[in-house]
Amino acid sequence: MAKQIKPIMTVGIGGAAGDGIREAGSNLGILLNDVGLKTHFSFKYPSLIRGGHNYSRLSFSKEKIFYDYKKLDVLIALNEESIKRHLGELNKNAIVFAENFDDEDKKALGENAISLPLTEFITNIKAPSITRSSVALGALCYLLDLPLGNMTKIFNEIFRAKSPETNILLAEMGYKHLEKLNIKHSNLIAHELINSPTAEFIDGNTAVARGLVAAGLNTYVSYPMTPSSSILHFLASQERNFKIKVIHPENEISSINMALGMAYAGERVAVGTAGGGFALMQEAFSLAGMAEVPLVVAVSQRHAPATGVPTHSSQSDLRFVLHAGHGEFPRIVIAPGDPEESFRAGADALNLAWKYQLPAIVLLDKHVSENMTTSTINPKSVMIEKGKILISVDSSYKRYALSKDGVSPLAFPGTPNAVVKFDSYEHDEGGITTEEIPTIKAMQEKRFAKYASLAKEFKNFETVKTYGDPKSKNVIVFWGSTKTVLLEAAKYFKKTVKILQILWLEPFDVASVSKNLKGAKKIINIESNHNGQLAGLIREKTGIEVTNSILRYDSAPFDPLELAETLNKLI
Amino acid sequence: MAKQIKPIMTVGIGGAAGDGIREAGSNLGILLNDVGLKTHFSFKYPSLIRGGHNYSRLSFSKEKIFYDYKKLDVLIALNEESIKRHLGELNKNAIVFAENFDDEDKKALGENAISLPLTEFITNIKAPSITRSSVALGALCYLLDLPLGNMTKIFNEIFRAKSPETNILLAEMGYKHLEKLNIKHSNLIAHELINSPTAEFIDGNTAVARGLVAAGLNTYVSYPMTPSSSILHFLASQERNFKIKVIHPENEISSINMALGMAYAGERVAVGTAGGGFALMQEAFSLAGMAEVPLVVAVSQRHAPATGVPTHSSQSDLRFVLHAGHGEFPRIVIAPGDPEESFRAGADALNLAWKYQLPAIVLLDKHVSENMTTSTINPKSVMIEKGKILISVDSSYKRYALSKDGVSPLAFPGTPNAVVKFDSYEHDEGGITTEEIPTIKAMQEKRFAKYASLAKEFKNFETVKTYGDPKSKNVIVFWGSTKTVLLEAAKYFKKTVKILQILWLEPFDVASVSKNLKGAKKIINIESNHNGQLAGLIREKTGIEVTNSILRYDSAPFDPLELAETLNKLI
Amino acid sequence: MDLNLSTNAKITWCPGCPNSQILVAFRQAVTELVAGGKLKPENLVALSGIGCHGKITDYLNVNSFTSLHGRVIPTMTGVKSANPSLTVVGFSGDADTYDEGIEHFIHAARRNSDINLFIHDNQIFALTTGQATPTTPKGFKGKSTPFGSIEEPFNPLLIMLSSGATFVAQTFAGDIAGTKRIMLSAMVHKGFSFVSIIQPCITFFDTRDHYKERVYWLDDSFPKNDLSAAIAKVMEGGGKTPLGIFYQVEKPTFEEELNK
Amino acid sequence: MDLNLSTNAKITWCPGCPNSQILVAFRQAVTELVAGGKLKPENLVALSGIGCHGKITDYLNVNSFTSLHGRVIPTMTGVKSANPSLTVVGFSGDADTYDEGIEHFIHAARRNSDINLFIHDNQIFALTTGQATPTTPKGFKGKSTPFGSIEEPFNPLLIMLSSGATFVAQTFAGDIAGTKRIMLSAMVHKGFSFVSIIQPCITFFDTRDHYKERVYWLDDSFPKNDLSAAIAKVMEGGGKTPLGIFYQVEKPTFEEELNK
Ligand SMILES: Cc1ncc(C[n+]2csc(CCOP(=O)(O)OP(=O)(O)O)c2C)c(N)n1
Ligand SMILES: Cc1ncc(C[n+]2csc(CCOP(=O)(O)OP(=O)(O)O)c2C)c(N)n1
Ligand code: SF4
Ligand code: SF4
Ligand SMILES: [Mg+2]
Ligand SMILES: [Mg+2]
Repeated sequence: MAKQIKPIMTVGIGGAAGDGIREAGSNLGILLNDVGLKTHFSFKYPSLIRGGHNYSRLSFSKEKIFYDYKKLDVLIALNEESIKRHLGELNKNAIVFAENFDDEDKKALGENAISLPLTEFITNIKAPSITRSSVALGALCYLLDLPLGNMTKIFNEIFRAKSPETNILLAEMGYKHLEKLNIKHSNLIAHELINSPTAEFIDGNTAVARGLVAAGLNTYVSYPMTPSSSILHFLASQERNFKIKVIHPENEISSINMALGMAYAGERVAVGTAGGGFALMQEAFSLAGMAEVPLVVAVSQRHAPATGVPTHSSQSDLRFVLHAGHGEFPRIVIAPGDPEESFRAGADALNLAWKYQLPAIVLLDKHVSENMTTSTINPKSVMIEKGKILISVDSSYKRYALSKDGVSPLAFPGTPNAVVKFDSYEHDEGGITTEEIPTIKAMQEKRFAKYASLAKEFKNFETVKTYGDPKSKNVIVFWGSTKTVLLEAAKYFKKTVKILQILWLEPFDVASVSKNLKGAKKIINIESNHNGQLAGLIREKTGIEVTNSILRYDSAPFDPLELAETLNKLI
Repeated sequence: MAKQIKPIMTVGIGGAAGDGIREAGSNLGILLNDVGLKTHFSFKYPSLIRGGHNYSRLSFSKEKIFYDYKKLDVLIALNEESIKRHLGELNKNAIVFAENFDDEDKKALGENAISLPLTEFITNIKAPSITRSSVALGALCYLLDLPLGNMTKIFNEIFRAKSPETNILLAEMGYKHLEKLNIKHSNLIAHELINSPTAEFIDGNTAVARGLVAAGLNTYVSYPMTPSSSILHFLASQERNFKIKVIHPENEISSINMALGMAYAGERVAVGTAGGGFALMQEAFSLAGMAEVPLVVAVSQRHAPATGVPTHSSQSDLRFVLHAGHGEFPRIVIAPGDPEESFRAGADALNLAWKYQLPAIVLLDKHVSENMTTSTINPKSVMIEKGKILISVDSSYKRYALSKDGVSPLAFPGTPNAVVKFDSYEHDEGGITTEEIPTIKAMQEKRFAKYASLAKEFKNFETVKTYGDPKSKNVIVFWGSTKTVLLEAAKYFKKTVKILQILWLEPFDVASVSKNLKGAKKIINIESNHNGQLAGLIREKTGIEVTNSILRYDSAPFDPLELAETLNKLI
Repeated sequence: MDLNLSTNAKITWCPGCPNSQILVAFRQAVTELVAGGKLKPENLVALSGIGCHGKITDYLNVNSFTSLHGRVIPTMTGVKSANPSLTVVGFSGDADTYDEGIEHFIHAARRNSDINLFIHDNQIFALTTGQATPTTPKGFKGKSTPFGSIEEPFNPLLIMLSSGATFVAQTFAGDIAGTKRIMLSAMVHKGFSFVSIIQPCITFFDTRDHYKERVYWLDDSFPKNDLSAAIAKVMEGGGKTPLGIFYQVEKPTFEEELNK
Repeated sequence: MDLNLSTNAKITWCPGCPNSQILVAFRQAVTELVAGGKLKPENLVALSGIGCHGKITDYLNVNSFTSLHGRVIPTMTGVKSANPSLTVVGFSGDADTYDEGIEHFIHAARRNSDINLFIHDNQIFALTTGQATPTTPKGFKGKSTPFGSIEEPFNPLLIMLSSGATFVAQTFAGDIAGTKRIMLSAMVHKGFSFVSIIQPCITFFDTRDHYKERVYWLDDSFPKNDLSAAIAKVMEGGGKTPLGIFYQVEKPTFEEELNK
């Protein structure tokens, strides 16, 4: 920390919903990846379909960049509102692209206000309004010295089905327009084209979906709900490619109960939703615990309670998922902080769900789900853990046979001789309903034996991660998406600190967390919720009380520089 | 504790489902109340309608009796199975009533085996099989010197609609049969008739229902689910008497959403269910938090997860209700331990829900809900707290007006000039959807300000209660139905202890709990769950770790003598 | 009386979205009822589900309860049974009512709850950016069915007629006068009133032209109290879309029976 | 082959409960299918909801999944879509499917999921000791309606015909041979098969005599592929209760389309 930071540039793209602001941002991110730059991209939008203010922001650098910055080096404003909103956020020498500038803007920006004849260009070739952003991207290529040819490649890729020519043509027109004006940005970051980049520019939802697929997903079942929906959309679009099935049923209750039926019949399944949709799945989630059904649930948090603010983020569902479902039963809860961890969490959750025959939650939020960053994803690194599956049995087969590790061998219906009985009532080893006290006790203990087995696995997984100085007495602790903004903020820390990330919230790796916190002079907890839920969990599990909690519950993201300032004061 | 215990007698009544075992037990309890004896009654039954083993057990004494005992002084066996099951549980000189005894039983029981010609009696007067228990109750009156006339009074009361004559006649026949045999129990407890007893023999579900009614309940909405159903049945039967409405909709989701609509329109409402039904109410529960809807939810726990064991008890939903509903919002959770506390909890929950415009949970379990005990319930002690209700407003009315105590004045639709807007989205003061960060922050803080207001109320309520020696360094801590069996067990403690009951689980009275636990040498936590949820909660909130936890998760109740033995070893 | 039915909330529907026409029709219907002395403004409650349709409560300066996705119907019944003097109108979408909360749809009709349910049927999940609903034609390529949806749509009018609804009607958002007329009849009707409003989503499934060519109004001679005729009518094929009141009868309402 | 369809579980239905007749009929149907080489026992999956009806899975020595109250239908669709070679049968009750989970009932029919749903319709919540369901006559005095229920019952056969079910039938538990025959036809049918089994609850609502006098079998000439005729039949008044197959047509199934 506090070492020399390599130059960083930030581009903002603003416009109305329906202007393709997100797509423009993600296309730019792919392009930056092609030239070896690392990028972090966030996208802000209101809950509406047309109009309002949509805003893409990308920061990039030669070194790993964890989060994007407020201050812009380039602003692409596809409407007047976007100029007004972000005028106060410009770095020195920042360039603003827009169709028109009013007198005030011109005065403020001087020669850094660059007019692009967007409407003229698209009208000339009879292109729809949404393609205006392609003109701007072309112009940006010239401004930042990015290879226009790669932009063309990207358009070819993305619009394969829908004729990319229009966008390519418009990008060229934008590029030439700037070439004619001969304007280059004054703070260019050097870069060079990479032939086949190993990194990719990806969001958490896509990553978790690919993690699931890498671990052998057969079917994904989901009812749409922001910010989880892009898992559904991505997997549906890749149905044939990945040879999976994707089902969108009548509601969340149907989704999870269908999934339980599929797992019973032998399919590796996942469901996905947001906090409010998961609220509807509680009863069936409890059934997964009782019947010991392998199931992954991806829960992406948004501002709540109730309908809340659908497109704003939150970390307020930690306790909710830890205690989801009536009754007590083992579960796994993993909260990744970025796309690479999301990929891993998706794969691990599915494998562990099958190894231990229990429900596993991947806990995301709007930021992890939707922010994009330059990441390295390696599906080949994932081994499929099939679990204790029997493909042939004799008629003495018992679905809930008691076993020391809590895991009974699993046969699927259709296996000759097997009579496979799943039961939502408390049951005996054969899966027949019981009200006998000793059997009930034995079954409760069998199910919870899985935790003992899982504890032995802790060492095989990154249940916690640390960053910074492992010996520092100042410890910052966090979970989930705070990772990105915090690690970016850490570049500006004045003192050395240890940063502790808790990835596995359940089972909780008490020993590791205790070890990392014990002896700390100061423990600062950072969460995007009101109650400081992680702080409570740490105290419950380890007895250790954090010194401070930095809590944000207004649904807005942290800013890396502001966070660094706050932390520098505290440490 | 460890003082002289007054004599206690225990009667067991066993038979099949459909034999009226529960009713026989509760009628006996009423009779005992009429003669000034204190009684505790529990009822065990499987989840079926006819057959199986149903078992009523009553212990009674001249002094307060908190729980019933395993060892019997009288066994009424309405079938052969009941003799076999309970033969090993007889005290010396115990009398057994049954129709027939096999040789083995006769040998074991000698002259304490008393045959009652049940079938003959009912056949004679063409009564249905279910009335056999009335013969036995009549015989019991003679055996225990209880006034038959009062039994008659009770039958008249209970069977008002369905002609009580048969049962009265059969009771007389049973009485006379024993009179002829001239058998009195050897350990009779002296008692005398009370003219109008102030105490009543009541179960927790009825008590919580009456508490709600005392606090001004207008409507109760519920989909049946054991062990909450008797609230529904009781309130439905009293609809006209209490001038309330009772609705049984298509499912739990409908129930709670209907209730929210009613509260919006000005009615004081409650819903009731078990853990699995509450699992389905999570999303709407979160809406109650967001829209600030006054609502009481009675949740009665049973063995879980999933369908579990419907008629067995559990305390496994503590964390589940504490964190129910996605997102964060204030709520109240009160867990009464017996009928008197249940009455109070029902009344307080409804009053506080309206005073603070939030959802309040009364957390019960099968034992609190269904066990009956001699109790003093005083509806007149309850004042109706209407809350900040406006009956006339001008057009500037804002439903979510910010206020220091977090509570906005509430008008109902139908009030001239008022435009009352409830919203499940995050909203502004007027109840219009917002995505503005400062408004979101202000609304979150407004809602949570209610906790600060509530904390000032702690002193007005029994958030915690203590029993035993307030200075003892040995503390036993518990919540909910453990109260009854623990206080009975306490009669046998060899050392003095302090017993701490936590009634308010949310908001948690940190100061009182800490004060009561600080300095303890030993803290023993008792719960009917696997994970020791209260222990975790105490540690989270106070940092104090309990020394031992006695956990029972096999769905069976604790036994007072066994519990005393365990505790005597630990203390 | 000065009836202001608008709020300060900014309308965030897509420019040109027929939801605005539904809003206008409803405001006209309310204005007419109030002017005619049939409704006091304070006795009107508007509820909604979650979706583009659900934004309407923000735009109406009347009592309102913006409920959860799929749960507006039981909330409406709750309001009405608590205070039967209120006129209860609920706006919902085809995903909201035909998918998420269809259980309440059937049961509210069955118990003849005296509420008015207006479905903005755009045959799409609009607010979640375009997925197929139970009224979307089979084969539709949406975000969750990029290779074409595999489920047959159903007919909500038929479902309602089978469930005991006492008022079953259909209208077209583009016809503001017609929509207003149907809304008025529905609100005046005692019992469960179901109005299917065909509301093309111009962004994700633009059916404006399709319907403009196909809709027609039932003529006055259509018998309103004949269940079999109504069923036959709504099952009629032939590529045309009938508008109007298919069925209307009087039965005791849930709230009457409850408060008896 | 030695087909043992019984388990060691003790039967806990009330002595004389017609649920036992349903159990017998089903065992006979399975035995016949297996004997005829139409079904391998390991390919049969029995599922159930929660209620007296739901105990049946414990008594069947076949693959089973005892699901939640009201949720058996989506679980069935899950099983079938994961492994279309399985024969999926679900036992459910009138509260289970017509109350708690009716959303799934409509949608499984609409998507023509290739599953077989057998409803034990006793017009009562039996296991929870007697409350009115959507098929209980208005005025019924049960535990939650001691002064008489205030809701009209609906007609599940009509709801199914309106929702797209491709096999709609009714039988009477007391007629074991008839029930077996209908079960066989349902299981052999490709697509969503709905069988309403009239199953008097002898403890809480004993309708045995009522139905014994009123049930009659459709005669062979009844056209099975005519939706309007089927609708007219199930709407027919006159105090008689028809049994038999009202409707049966072939349509692509959900699982076929999904696994295409
Ligand atoms: C329980 C729940 N699930 C999912 C969502 C996400 N969601 C918001 S609107 C919507 C569907 C909108 O479709 P429709 O009801 O037809 O309304 P429209 O937008 O078409 O008007 C969904 C699924 C939600 N808010 N709540
Ligand atoms: C979510 C949920 N709500 C309520 C219950 C309680 N419950 C058990 S069985 C039952 C209804 C039984 O009625 P039905 O489905 O008709 O079955 P029957 O007993 O009549 O066969 C109910 C409400 C439950 N188990 N789960
Ligand atoms: S997305 Fe469709 S329904 Fe929603 S506002 Fe736009 S046009 Fe209207
Ligand atoms: S209660 Fe009714 S349905 Fe249940 S077993 Fe007894 S008779 Fe059968
Ligand atoms: Mg829609
Ligand atoms: Mg039933």
